Amino acid sequence: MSTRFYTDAGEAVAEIQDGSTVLIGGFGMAGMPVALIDALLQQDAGDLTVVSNNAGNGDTGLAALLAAGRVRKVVCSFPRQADSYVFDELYRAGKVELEVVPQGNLAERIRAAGAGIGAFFCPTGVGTLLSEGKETREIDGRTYVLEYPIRGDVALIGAYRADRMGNLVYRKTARNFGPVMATAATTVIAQVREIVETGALDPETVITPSIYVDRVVQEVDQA
Amino acid sequence: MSTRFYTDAGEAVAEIQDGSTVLIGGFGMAGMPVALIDALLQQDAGDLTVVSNNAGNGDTGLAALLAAGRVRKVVCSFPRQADSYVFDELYRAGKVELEVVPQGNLAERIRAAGAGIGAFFCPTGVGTLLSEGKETREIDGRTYVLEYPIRGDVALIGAYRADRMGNLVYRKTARNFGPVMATAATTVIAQVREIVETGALDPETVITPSIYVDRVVQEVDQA
Amino acid sequence: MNPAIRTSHGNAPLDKHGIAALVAGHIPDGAFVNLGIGRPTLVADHLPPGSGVVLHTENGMLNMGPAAEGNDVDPDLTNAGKVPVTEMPGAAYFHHADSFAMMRGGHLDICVLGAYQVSSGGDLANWQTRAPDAIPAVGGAMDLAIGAKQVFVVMTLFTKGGTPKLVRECSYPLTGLGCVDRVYTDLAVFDISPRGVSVTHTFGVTFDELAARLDMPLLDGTNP
Amino acid sequence: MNPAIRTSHGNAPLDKHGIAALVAGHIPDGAFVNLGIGRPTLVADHLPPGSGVVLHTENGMLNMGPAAEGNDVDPDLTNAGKVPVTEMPGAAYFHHADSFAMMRGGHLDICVLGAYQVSSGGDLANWQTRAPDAIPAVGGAMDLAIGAKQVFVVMTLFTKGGTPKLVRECSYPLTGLGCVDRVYTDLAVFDISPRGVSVTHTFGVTFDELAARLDMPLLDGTNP
Repeated sequence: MSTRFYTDAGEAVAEIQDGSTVLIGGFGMAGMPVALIDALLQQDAGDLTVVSNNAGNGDTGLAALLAAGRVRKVVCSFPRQADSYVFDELYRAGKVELEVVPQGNLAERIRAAGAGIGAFFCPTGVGTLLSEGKETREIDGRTYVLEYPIRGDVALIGAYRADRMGNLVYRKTARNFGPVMATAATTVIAQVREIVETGALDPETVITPSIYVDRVVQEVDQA
Repeated sequence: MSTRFYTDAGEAVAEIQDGSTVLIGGFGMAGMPVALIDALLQQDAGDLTVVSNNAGNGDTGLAALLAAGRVRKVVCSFPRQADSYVFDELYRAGKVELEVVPQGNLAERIRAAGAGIGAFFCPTGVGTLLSEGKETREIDGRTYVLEYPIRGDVALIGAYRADRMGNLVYRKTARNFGPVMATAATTVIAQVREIVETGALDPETVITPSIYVDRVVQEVDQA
Repeated sequence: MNPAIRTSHGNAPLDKHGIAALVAGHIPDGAFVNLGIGRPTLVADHLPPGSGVVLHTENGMLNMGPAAEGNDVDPDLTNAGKVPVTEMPGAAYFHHADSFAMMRGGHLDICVLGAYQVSSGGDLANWQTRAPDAIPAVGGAMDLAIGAKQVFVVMTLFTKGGTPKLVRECSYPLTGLGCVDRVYTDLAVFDISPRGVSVTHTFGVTFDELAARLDMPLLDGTNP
Repeated sequence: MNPAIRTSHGNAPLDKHGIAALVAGHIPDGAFVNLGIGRPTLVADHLPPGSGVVLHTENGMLNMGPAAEGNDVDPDLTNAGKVPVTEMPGAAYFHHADSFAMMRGGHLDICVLGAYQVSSGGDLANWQTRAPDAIPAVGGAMDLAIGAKQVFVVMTLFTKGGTPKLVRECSYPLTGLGCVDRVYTDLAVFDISPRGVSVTHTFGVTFDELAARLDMPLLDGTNP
């Protein structure tokens, strides 16, 4: 159904509920939907499962959500970073669960959820701790691990421009997880830098078609 | 390794050998690499397995390759068309094998080959003739069929523009199977309408990066 | 279903345009819809201007416009039936795997398909008859059948020979299992749900006449 | 391997730049290459101008340029280490699933990675030590390890404590099984193949000295 546009990020994320699985785009700060995460912090949904490449940096964004005790579990490829101290402390105190997923498996499992794939035999992680207990199979002489889709109740993503239908384009490596996450959640909320009229985006360049986008919020320039 | 550019389609396809599996892009005439198929017809590789959405139209292109007795097997979603009489006759005479694959499975199986996926549980075709004898599994209450990758020795695709590195862009619905086929064959040969200097394509709009493209031939305008 | 749907009944069978118009009227504004080849394509002609309905074509496009004519014909722009079409503002192109991922991932709101047979359990048979020299050809039919949130079928209720096409069990090869939600025919509209098959509209026949001609239990949903 | 490689030997151990230069010299013109975070990144500085080597960064780009400085810094354009980088003519961007499909599908020619340990069978351990309070974090390491046509490892041959990092069996948690093709170290270069581990270059040590310090059979490939 048609994409809805919001001027208030708080309104766009208001319906996110306790216990939701929230896919959060971005790789480092590139593509990170900061305004949406901040808005989520302002409402009170807790017991969240967050699926994102990292587990927060410094004291803002996802780290702030973690610090506020709102996150039960993090599914990510790389929690540990120079400034991931908020996550590190919670994890060591046993206050947050962690599922570490190889980055390619994370992306492909999210894609699988969006593409209606029930599970797939994957070459990454075979014979490692991260595939322990998982089903394996040899196919054409190579061993694969069976991996399952990762679905979200909500996806929060950052894009560059939206048109008034909700079609999205990204910019450079800020594209990263946005396009696959947009296919894999019940409600997809995008923050964009700019909204343009329908017809202003070249149809060849649309990366996330409007069908995947439920809500769009334009970033307010902080400058 | 670096993409090579050819002015002669015959030279570009010269190394295709007997018994090869050839992925051929296009959906109807849109994206059909006509010059490459014609060039393949001029050399003498036989016993080919052709993977393409359709099984030839009229007397030219894939139909001519079939008529010349060069194709052992066709893997496609929709052989039967108003003007597929060449294929129809060969098939009814038992002179060509046919594997009918649902169109989405065809695309996804080709993608899987390019993406290193060993096999995937797929929702399409469950309980139908086209999944008879295939492994099925219930996952989260839904039944899936296990489908395997389709790889090519060669892919022949049609694109719109290439830059001098071999990056490709497509045009409108002529994009269709080209991008996935380009990921799934040992040797990928693209025919393009235009070659532009490196740097002339917007990096945001490149659909098939040069890493996938081995050879590029510019179409000679027939007009 | 929108309660308003249940109140419209006709006194004569619908022709194919009448069926298409009825389907078009039941597609919510802003829905993402795939119209199968053949009769389902007619639905596009009856979508009201400003409905915001976005048409998907599985060969890689959203926001497809009407058939192209004259100078608008572009061999690079066709629908799934290989007919030249046009592009609407806000269109998007994508490759075949992305297009079918969109379908198979359940993102389309409605898919409208033709059928040889539909069973009372919602099984669909629309890709192959058992004609002796038939060449199997499935195209995107099986993907369309299982992908959309709702699958509407448009067909005549009976063959030219008078045999029902809404049946207890399909005798033709199946396209998909339990995938059809609603069947639009010249004589009636049927809802298929876990409760059973419910007649929601009749055209030129009564519920009892239908019930007498179809070999299955029918629920009367015509006078809720 | 290029036979020319076997002929260059040094009389002193290499520093990290020396290792990087050696690796760079062994990358064929026009290769598609992913350089892992840390020491592997140094290889880029030693690629000769005009080599046509195309760098992949797994966060979604081919034809990545050098690190960005000053006004070229763009927060939307970083490498996998989240360092601002630049774009070269002929660059292409893609999303994470496409980027890892490129890697996992075996399309990259070479991937250069750091390591804690490499086994004589080519197993790689580079994502986690068994430090008591370690937080597991794998990033793209496991995908890189199994995806590229050839995996080169760059590391010091011994830990600061003098323990070999090229071992019969890895004691650290594995990143990938049998995936390493060549190991570049300060003291020697090793080829790992079904025939065994072959020393192709030595730097400041002799083959016999190496053989005495490593707990595995070594083939002498230094004088072919």
